[in-house]
Amino acid sequence: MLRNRDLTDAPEVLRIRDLVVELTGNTTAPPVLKGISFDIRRGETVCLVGESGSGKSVTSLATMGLLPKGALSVRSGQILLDGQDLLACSARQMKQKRAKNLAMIFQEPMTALNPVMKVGAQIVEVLDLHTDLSASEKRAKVIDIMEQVHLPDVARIFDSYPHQLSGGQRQRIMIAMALILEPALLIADEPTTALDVTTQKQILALIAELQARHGTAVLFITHDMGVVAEIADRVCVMRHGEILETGPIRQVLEAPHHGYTQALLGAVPSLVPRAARVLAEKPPILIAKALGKTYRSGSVFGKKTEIRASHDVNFDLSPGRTLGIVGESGSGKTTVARSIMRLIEPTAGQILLDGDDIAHLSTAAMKPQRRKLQVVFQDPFRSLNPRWTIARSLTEGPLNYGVPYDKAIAEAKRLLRIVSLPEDALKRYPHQFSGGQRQRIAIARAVMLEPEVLVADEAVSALDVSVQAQVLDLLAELQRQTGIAIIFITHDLRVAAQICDEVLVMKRGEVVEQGPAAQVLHDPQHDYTRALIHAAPGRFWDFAARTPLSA
Amino acid sequence: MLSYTIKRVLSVVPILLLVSVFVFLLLRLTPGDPAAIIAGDQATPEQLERIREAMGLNQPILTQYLSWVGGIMRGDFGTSLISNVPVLDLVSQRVMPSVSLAVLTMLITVLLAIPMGVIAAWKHRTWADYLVMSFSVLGFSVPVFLVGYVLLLIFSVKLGWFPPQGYRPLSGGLMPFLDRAILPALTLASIYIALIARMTRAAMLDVLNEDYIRTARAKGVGERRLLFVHALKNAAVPIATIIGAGFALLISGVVVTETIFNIPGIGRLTVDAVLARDYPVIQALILLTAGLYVFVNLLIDLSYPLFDPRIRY
Amino acid sequence: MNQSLKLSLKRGFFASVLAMAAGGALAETTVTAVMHSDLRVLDPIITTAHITRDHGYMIYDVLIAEDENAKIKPQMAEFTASDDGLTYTFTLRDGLMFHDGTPVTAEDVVASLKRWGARDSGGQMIMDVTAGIEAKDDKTVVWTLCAPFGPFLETVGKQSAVPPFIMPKRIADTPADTAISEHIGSGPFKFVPAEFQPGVGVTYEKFAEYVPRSEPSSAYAGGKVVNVDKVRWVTMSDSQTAVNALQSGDIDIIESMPVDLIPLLEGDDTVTVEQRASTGFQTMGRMNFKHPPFDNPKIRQAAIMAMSQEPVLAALTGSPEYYKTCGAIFGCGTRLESAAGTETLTAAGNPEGAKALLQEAGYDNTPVVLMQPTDGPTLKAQPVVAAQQLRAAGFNVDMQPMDWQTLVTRRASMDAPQAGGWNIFFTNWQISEIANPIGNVMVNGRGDQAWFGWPDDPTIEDLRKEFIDASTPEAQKAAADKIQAHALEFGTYIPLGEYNFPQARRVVVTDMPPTPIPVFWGIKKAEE
Amino acid sequence: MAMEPNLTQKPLSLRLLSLVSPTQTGIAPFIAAFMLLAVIGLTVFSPWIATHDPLAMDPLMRLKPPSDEYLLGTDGFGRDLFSRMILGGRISLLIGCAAAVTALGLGVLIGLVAGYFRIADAIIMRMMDALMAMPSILIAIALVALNGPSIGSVIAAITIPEVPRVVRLVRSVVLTAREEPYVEAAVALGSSTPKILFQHLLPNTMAPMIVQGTYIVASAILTEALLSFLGAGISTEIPTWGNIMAEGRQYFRINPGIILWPGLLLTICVLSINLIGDAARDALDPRMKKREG
Repeated sequence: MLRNRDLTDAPEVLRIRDLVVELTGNTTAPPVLKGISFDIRRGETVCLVGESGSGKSVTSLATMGLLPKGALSVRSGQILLDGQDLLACSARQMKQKRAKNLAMIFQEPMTALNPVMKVGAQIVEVLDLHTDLSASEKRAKVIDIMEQVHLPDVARIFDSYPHQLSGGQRQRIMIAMALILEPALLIADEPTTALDVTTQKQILALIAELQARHGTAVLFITHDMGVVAEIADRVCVMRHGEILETGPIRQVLEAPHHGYTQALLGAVPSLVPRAARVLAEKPPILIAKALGKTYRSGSVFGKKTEIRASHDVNFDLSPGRTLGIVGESGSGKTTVARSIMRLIEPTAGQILLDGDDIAHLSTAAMKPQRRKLQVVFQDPFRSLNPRWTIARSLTEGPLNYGVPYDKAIAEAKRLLRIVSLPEDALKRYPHQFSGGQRQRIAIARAVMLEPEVLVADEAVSALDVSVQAQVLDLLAELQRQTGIAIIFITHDLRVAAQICDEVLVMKRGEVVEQGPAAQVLHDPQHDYTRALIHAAPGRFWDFAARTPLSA
Repeated sequence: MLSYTIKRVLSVVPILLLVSVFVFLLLRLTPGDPAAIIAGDQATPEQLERIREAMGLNQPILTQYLSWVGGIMRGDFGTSLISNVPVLDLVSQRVMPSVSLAVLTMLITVLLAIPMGVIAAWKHRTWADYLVMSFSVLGFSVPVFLVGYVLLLIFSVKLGWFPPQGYRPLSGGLMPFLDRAILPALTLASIYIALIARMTRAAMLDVLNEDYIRTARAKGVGERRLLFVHALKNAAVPIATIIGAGFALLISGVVVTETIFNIPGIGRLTVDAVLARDYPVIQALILLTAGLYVFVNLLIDLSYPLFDPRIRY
Repeated sequence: MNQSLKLSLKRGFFASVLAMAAGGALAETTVTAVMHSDLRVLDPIITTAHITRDHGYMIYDVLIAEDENAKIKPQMAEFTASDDGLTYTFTLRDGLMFHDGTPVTAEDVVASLKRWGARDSGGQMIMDVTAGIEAKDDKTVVWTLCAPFGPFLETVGKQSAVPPFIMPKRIADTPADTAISEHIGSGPFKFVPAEFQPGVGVTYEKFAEYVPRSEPSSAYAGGKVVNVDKVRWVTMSDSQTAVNALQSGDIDIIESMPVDLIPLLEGDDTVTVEQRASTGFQTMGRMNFKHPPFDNPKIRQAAIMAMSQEPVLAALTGSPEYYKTCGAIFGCGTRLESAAGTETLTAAGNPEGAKALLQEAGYDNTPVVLMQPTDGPTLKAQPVVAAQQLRAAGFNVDMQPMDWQTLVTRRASMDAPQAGGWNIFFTNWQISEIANPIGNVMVNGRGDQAWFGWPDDPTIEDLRKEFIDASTPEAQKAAADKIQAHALEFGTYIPLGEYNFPQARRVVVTDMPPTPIPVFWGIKKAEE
Repeated sequence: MAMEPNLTQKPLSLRLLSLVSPTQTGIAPFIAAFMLLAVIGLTVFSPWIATHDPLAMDPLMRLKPPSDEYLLGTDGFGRDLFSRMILGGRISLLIGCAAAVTALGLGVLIGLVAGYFRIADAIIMRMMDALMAMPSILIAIALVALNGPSIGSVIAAITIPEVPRVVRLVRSVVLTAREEPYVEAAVALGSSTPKILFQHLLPNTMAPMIVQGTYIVASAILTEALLSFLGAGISTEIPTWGNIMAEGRQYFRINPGIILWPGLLLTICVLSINLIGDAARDALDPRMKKREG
């Protein structure tokens, strides 16, 4: 449910006024933050929400006094913590305030902990720096906070290195470290973005729990509207270094003033599966039978290890249909995609493409099959050769199959129009395009060969939500026009709900549930699927419709 | 850990075998003839042929190779063709000067280069950084022998602080050893310091950009602790690696330095042996230095878990 | 700066600490010398290398030896010759003992002489006419010849390149082309195996049981009295290092002092630079008679005409004080000296004449492969200067650089220059080695049996025979003159003059015998 | 969250352009380039600048101190040191460039093969390990002894020990690049292996190779000097900085200029090349570290 607390009586903890941050030594360029102002009260959570480049992380770093030296600096404004202007503090004073008065947790729990120090020691270090407790008192205090963040087997974890812990555990360590001195303000910069949804849910709950216990003011930075809906008391929507709209969570979600906020909310895909499409009776183009991939690593001396990346995957896919493969990291969904693409050779089962088993074809025998099977990858910045012009990238496939250059270029121009890019894009290089544009180019390249099947491996995960919507629309449009079959790999249930006809849910290499999207997402049979859906942030709210969803 | 160690140690074997083949082929293709060197100016062709026969230089290459490798298996590296002394004796006479020089150089280097690199990374883009980097680039750009001669000219010839040449074993006391070893070690260290300071700086810059450094700052950790506790240990693996890789540099530096300062080490022994075509000595020395290089790098590899708990064997 | 302060600074920064630590243990005297080259080969019979010969003089003794007037005198043995010149009897003197404690017997001598005779070129000539060498008893060796050999005593008593050193029979029984591995002699110094480090140094200890002859020392003859406890020869990678070491007192003697560096020692009164002996070295070039263009005598003649000694010597030595132009193939100042046929060599050369001669000989621009050693301080300069002179006369010179060891190998190749052979190279000889037609290997004209270059020259062989058969010094001189004249005309080789590097020593070292070969008996070293 | 584009994403030509912008690189590379050009100019135009024939000797005028006639004095053969020094730079630079080009050519070819074909990889890399383990200066001396001290054999001697370094670098670039989605996309588009190797992977190695190339030029010039110093260099007929200094070695105390002047010129030259290499590295690939690999 949306939070609905009245905190107007609580004292202000953080008060930011007219904060301007600029590129160091470059007064002509527009500032990175253009004079933002907001407050956080005791016990309150304020979400800064925005797409990449909106300046939300800069705000948090400026508050911590951790702006990268020589790159960014504060030009003007005030950051008042409990009434004291942090910008006026000396480096020494700031050092003393950090952890004690204000603390921060970061996005990447994998990299935010020092890999060569035991985690217990890393928490103890906070006490070393800011208290005069005895060694045993420190240890007791650390054990206590570790228990408060619900870490299991605290004694063991105390003496563990970060790499021995899971991502969720590491983020709990980070939270323990941040809150051990009970600071007045906690800044959380995308603390759950790198985590799986189930873990994300636990961490969000933990932050809320500790906030309630200690009355901490929380500045929460995220790009995910679902998370905002879960945790925020108030929301600040940012774009291009400005706060466009501020207000209590319900007000912003139900009645956004600003056009940008409205567009942002409109782009959030709904968790409600779209209506099932009419099943045209066509024979399946792609059939996977008992498909599996096991990695074996053996050494002469060490014991042989086997990693079963995927196991016993079965599905069939008809033209014009979309199959979603959904799962958290390590579920094996990408292994399945790569097996089908024959970027790797499966170790078990069959892949029937238009009737031919391609599971074990040689490179040469595979070549004629490849044009029927194309792929779009996750990372738009790496999926195009940066040294090649768009024209060269687009025509690479057709030229491989002997299509004359003129014809290939003509087709490229046609497709560029379809993906809404100007024709002169052909002469340009990938770096001259935004992420969304590149992803559209990658899609155009994939369909240049008029494939039967398109595999989209997390194809929209790296994109901002508004761009994500455009790309999803494009895929749908292409499918409508060409009748292409799509395999859509994603971790995002919202996206899956909007685009898939069938869904296949994977966990640790196994398929736990599969069926029509509406059925699987609406009425999951398997515990894991249920947990997954339950963990989807903001699942109680339909953002585009600006109304709660009835469960 | 143990099985990894065994595996790593065994992986050294094919490398050394290949080295032995390379060395052997390389030398057998050279035009020089040790028999001619032994026979001297007045030898006639028949005398040469007889000496060649007696030295086994007329056997097929494969036979010579196998008998050489077979000898090594038994711990016999052969006998110098020129001086008729067992190679192992020759080498053992010469190892200590080189090793003590190398160790002293390493000490000087590590004591100077790592703090230099750390400071340069910390004071990134300030005069301290530029100073360290300038020194480092300069260290790469000056021929080692030039450094040696300049040091010699200033500190020995002009100021008379140090003797100009020679070697005293460490067993004869630290001071006499240092008296003669300090100039060669500084010469040798010039390029090595440059290399390691540079690498330390680069590794530290990488580490200082890491999230956990930001975390530490967010905790209120002070700069000194940040640099030497949090950052340096994380930078240790690349630094250790470059110390190992730089060992090759040290070997070639030793050759030159020993020549300038007249130190009776294996560097000079090798150059002399090459110029005299003393096959068994060259073969043994290249094999031994290659073995040493591989061994040092093996040790460094195996030491990674000390610096980084993520690396486990 | 006053002298004592300078000295104390020279001792070095830490050295004073060393001196205190080592204080009092300096009873024994050691003379440390940097020799002209590094001692690597220890068998003085198998090699002709000078340094190995010098090593031989340290630890071995010889039967008979030359005194300072070039007269053969008894050393280990008294000798008598029969009137017909066919029988020589040697009687060992008393008190001779090898370093392993065994006495020297006639058996040892016979074995040593036979090994030498199998190896040395002069020895081989005697062996050709030898009927037998026998030990009559423990002390007596009888050497019988089947034909008289005029310079018999001179050859057995020669100092270079391979003198007949006497070693124990068990060692001397080693075949002449296998290196010996035990180094025991009966000479005034003992070899210290533990301190032999090829490329670093070698140590000799005074042999306390050595009984010197009673007469005073005279060149290689007379009493070899040792006045120091140890002699150490050390190798220095370059001469400047040696000069530095000499000035800092690390070493006592530099045997072959580069003339260029003498200015560094000026004004340092702890060190003196001097000529050790009156005779030095001859530097020379040798052409290959087997292959064009030098298979043509006219072209050889042109090459000789093209050259001038002075620039070669200047580049080699550096100062006129230490070289002299000299056209005599048997050396200037020797008994057989003659200057016939060397007018252009000792003057400025005659490039124009050489050009004309080349034209006349129909030189077709065949490249002259000139082997240039890149190491060895006394060998580097000659080929470079000679190449310039040959080019100036119109030769097409292909100078091929290589290290000395390669050169030594390659000059033994009789192949065509394009197939790994050669046309001309340069080397140096101690005057005593080339002072007569027997020792001087270049005047051997026996074709493939001759020295590298392989001249097939019956004329010179006849002249050599004439020399051997000559019974009076005058007749010998006459024969030698003819050889000189013939050699220069035939182009047997190109004498490029004589040089003599001085030695540098610290003044505390005194009483060095003034011999061309550096010997260490007689030397004294004062306490500092 | 979307990733920020970084410099490595731009094509090479555009990244090279940023080299000529002082705001990107600071002033050091410009000074370096200026010094390098000066040195190159001095050597290229040496026939016109030289005051004497650098090969003509006059043994009677040997080891003269600097004078109006002989700007830096004469060497042991009475040749003019200044004229030899500027001509020598030409040969040294030539050797450096030739060694770099050869090492890069061989290294890139071998490295591509090793990086892309797993079977070849094991064998090739073992051989490279063996080559790396052998002390390079000793291989170089032996190689020069093998072929005689000609320019060609000195270049070969310098090149061969550099090859494994290039191979390792290329291989690591290829190993990383072959995992890039655009390479996998090319596989999916049916591109042949040679096309992938030479059109997709090879260009990736260009930036590190340009950087590595400058370092090889620099180190080759130094190695040439070192070889001469150890007595395994090019003959004195062809002056190089290395053999001029090697010959000057024993006269160092008499006329330190014989070593110091060529040494200074060499140092300026190598320093400039290194600085330019550093700047190129920063511009082309900020994370590539010098001589790693």
